Amino acid sequence: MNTKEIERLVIEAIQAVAPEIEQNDIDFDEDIREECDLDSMDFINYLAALQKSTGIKITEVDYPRFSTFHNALAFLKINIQTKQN
Amino acid sequence: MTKSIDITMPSLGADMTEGMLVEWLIKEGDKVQHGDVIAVLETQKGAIDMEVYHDGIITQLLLQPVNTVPVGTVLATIEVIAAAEDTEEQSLNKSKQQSSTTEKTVTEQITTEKIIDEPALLLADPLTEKPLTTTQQSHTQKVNISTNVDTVLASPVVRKIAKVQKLDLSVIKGSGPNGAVILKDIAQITQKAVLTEGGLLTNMRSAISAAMTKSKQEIPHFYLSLDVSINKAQQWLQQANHDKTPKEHILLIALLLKAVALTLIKYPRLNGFYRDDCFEQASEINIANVISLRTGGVVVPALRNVEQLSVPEIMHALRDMTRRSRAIESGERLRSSELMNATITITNMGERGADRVFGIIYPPQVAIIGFGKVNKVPQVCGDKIDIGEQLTVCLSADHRVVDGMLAAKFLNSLAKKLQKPEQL
Amino acid sequence: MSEHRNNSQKMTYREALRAGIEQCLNDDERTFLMGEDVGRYGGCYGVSKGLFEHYGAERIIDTPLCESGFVGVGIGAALGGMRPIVEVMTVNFSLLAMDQIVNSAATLRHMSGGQLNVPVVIRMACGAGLQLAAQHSHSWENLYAHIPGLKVLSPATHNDARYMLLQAIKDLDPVIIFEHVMLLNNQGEVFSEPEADMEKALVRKQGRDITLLTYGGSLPKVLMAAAELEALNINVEVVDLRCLRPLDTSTILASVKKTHRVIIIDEGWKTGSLAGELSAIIMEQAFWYLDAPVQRICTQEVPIPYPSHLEQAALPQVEKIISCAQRLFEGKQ
Amino acid sequence: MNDKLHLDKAHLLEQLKQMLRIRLFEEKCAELYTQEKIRGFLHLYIGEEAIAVGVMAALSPQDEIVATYREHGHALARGLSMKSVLAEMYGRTNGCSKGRGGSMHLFDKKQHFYGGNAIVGGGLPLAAGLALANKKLKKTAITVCFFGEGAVAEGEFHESMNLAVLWQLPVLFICENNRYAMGTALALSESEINIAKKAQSYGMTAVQVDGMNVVNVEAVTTKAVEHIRTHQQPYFLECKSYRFRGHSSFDGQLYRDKEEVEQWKKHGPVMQLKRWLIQNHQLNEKDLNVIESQIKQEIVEAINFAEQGLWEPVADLCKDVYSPSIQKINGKADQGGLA
Repeated sequence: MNTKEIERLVIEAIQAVAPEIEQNDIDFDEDIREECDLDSMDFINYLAALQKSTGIKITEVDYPRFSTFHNALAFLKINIQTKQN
Repeated sequence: MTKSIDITMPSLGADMTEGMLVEWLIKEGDKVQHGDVIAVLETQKGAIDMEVYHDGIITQLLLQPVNTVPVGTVLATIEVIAAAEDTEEQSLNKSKQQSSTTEKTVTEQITTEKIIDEPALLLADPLTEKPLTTTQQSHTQKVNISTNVDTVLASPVVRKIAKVQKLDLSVIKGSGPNGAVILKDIAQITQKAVLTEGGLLTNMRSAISAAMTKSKQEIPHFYLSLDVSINKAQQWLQQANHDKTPKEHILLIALLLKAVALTLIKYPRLNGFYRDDCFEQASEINIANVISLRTGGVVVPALRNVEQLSVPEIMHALRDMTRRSRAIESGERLRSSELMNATITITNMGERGADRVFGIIYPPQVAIIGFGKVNKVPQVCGDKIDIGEQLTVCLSADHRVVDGMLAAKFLNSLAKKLQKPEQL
Repeated sequence: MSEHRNNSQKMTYREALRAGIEQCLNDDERTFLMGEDVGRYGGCYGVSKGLFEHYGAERIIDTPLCESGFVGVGIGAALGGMRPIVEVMTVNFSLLAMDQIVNSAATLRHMSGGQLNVPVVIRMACGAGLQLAAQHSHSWENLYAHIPGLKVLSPATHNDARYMLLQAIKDLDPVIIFEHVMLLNNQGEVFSEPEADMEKALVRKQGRDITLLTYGGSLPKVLMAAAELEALNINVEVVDLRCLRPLDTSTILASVKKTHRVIIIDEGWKTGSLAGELSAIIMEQAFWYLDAPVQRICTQEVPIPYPSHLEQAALPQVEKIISCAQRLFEGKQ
Repeated sequence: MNDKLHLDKAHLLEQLKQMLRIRLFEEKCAELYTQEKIRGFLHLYIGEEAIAVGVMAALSPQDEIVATYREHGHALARGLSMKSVLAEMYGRTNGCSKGRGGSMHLFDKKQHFYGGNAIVGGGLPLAAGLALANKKLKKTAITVCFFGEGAVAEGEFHESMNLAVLWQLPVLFICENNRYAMGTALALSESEINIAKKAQSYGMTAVQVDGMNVVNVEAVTTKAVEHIRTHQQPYFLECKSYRFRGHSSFDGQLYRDKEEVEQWKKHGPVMQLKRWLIQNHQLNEKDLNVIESQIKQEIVEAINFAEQGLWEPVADLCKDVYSPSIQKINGKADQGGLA
């Protein structure tokens, strides 16, 4: 899975809880919850959707790593690569 | 022997209600014969001669030209030779009273004839040709209606809303004919759906404003709040969520809901409805949650029998309900059971909300609890000051049902329950 | 719309009709009025009184009692380039002229491949209420509204009585205008211009709970019922059809979609009535907005009897409208 | 007076009584209308009495009558009781049409009186039809159809004339030419004002008669009836007459001047016979007063009868719309349309 595909999965996960959000609406380095107006319930549903689509196990200790779009991208890239090889 | 008779404004046409006296052709004291023209009247058909129907002497001209008066107004009087005319006059006057009596029976006939529903008027019992009594007719109507018992009777607009909002109509008692479900039966459940061209737009704004206005106008609200330390609750959550996936993650709100549910068992007066000027205790504890929608407006689905659910079950139900509520635009739906008979409401704006939230009660409920956002505050433990987490619990209650003392006891009992999260 | 509301005049419905005829005669020298006793006698209902003396025998033409004959002549004259106004004394006699109206006036344009036009206006008094018994009390707007090629108007208000004729006479196709006898004597308001095009229905009273659909002579009764229902806080909307063919379905359906409940008040007999046609249209095009079956209040299916109490019992009445509206509103219907 | 008729004094007195009876009845109706006892339209027969009385005297009981909305005279002359006629105008159930028809729609099957008709010319085809039935059923009865000269302009007049001759129907057409069709004088509505000539053009025997002279009318009608019974052919009588009052109660009579009315009144039907009988010592003032008071008594009783009549209950509104057999078959009262 290359970076483009991972990015798309993240966007889809966001749209699962915030249907009207598009990729160019988001500043990749700002707090994702502010950018997409997600409350704690939305944030959990967003992470649950990501776990389902990427197959990567995400536990409570990893939550801070999803504070911004880029951080989420980085975390997923590392875990997907380690899983593949 | 002579007799005086009134000469009145004649009715000359089917739709003539008044006439204009233009000219008298006789004067008082003139002798006249049956058929003589005594005056000229003006009508929409032009000038018409007015005849006298008796032989006699004109005694008085009561109305002077030019004057428009209703039909029947006395214009003049005539003295007639009673003898020959007598039998006829008397019978005419006698018949006048009689006709007035028969007239009365006519109006009586119409009023006593209660305005029977049109079909009943015509439905005649074939054998006797007497109109069927209303019971007989309703019997015949019921017979053929009840045959198709399986389908739920509902008006087309209700069926459309139910289809779009996936409402289960069999659960709803219809107040329409033969128990059919009609708009007003589902009005409380859904925001009054206004079907516009090309599909359903839930008319949130008008529904919310209608409920809020009714509440503010009718319910005498009073407000209490209590700051509650939630250190213990947060610690419990941390342990519970340790290396749990997002699906199993539990948020503080689930704990708060369970605590409220258990406290309501001790203080049932806050959990019920105020209808027809009296309080009606609810038999279940169904807690409605105010969920704000991305495009503005709110939906208030309810969790049923919260006191019987575990905290993880509450969290799971809440997460799913919030996801569906916020994705209504893309086809998600709420179940009708979720939108029915909530017994109390919670409003919680979470970490980006306000410190204190004094809500407006959703009629016919009698209370609403608002949870402020969690704040780090200095707390006094013994004689030391410590940093702890706290939130303010606000209660709006209906003074017709609840008094201040009871409300305060409820809040304190709730606070105590939150200090032992493991027992929730 | 509001600016012409203020300079209005008060007159009877009969006077409004007469003013309309006079304006047509003045505006177009091709126009003439023809009918039984319209000239010297001044019109059976006094509508054309005084016109003969003013316009003379050439333009106000008394006809013998030969309805099929003179209506056919009127149609022929329109075919030949005139703009006649033919007065059939009452709709009751118009049956004798039905063949000319249907097989000539309504059909010629289409049957001639669009070559011929029949710009004739045929006016008829109609309706019951004067105890004239069965042969003189008919309401057959529905018979004429059934015929493709005809336009059918029913002026219920004084303003419509004043201006509809002007709009109709300019139409290139045959127009039938029904004037209800019970309106003739009523005083009413006439403004300085028509309120709408002749083919437009108008909402005479806004409301949101129930739509009352009606036309012609029934409008006053419906408005009376609406006022009394307001006191029972049932907020009804009154829609005056004004044009019975073609029907202004968009205005009708917009109201039905708002209120979800409909009562149609029609002085015709229920079977094959205009109310039946309207009910079908609503069922076909607004079915999913209905919260109750469409109700129809029509005249009982009986030749109108002479005695007043029976005639009134046969005709649609305010009380029937009110009780039907209440049952509908309470969901019992 | 016409010589052919056997001048029998009793018969002439009876004719006078019948005409006076109609005259006084109609005048009372005018009065009752102004008091709103009678409603709707009212068309009076004053001035034309000689035609109804003359014609009816020449008919037999089983002959059939079709009349118009100006029918009170025909009904009384034919034998409908004054009580049932007046009660009908009061709209009461003891009226001859159970109160449902009113002045323009009097019916009486026993007297074979097939009613008035408010549609001008509407009765002509009906009369031809009744005659066709009698012919087919080989009955000796003939049908008599009364109408005014206004009806002559209607298509149905011409259609009925043709069919009557074409099919040789035993029908007697009586045109009461009172010179005005509502507000239009005959000359303003007919190219050919000799109406008998119109009937002749269809090959029908047609005669003109002075409608103001009851003896002439009776004589001519007797001849016509014999002709029809023997030859089974239609026959046409144009009775020249005049109505002394407006077309209906609500008529400014702008179409004729008062002087003309006064002229005709001078030799009205009642006046003529009365003058002749008195000059020939067949009648004196006393006899006349007796006759008039008897008639006035009959009118008083008719008024009482009508006043006491009941209104039909609203529940019976739709009764008789269809004959009972049909209503029974479809098991419910009809809501319109044949089952």
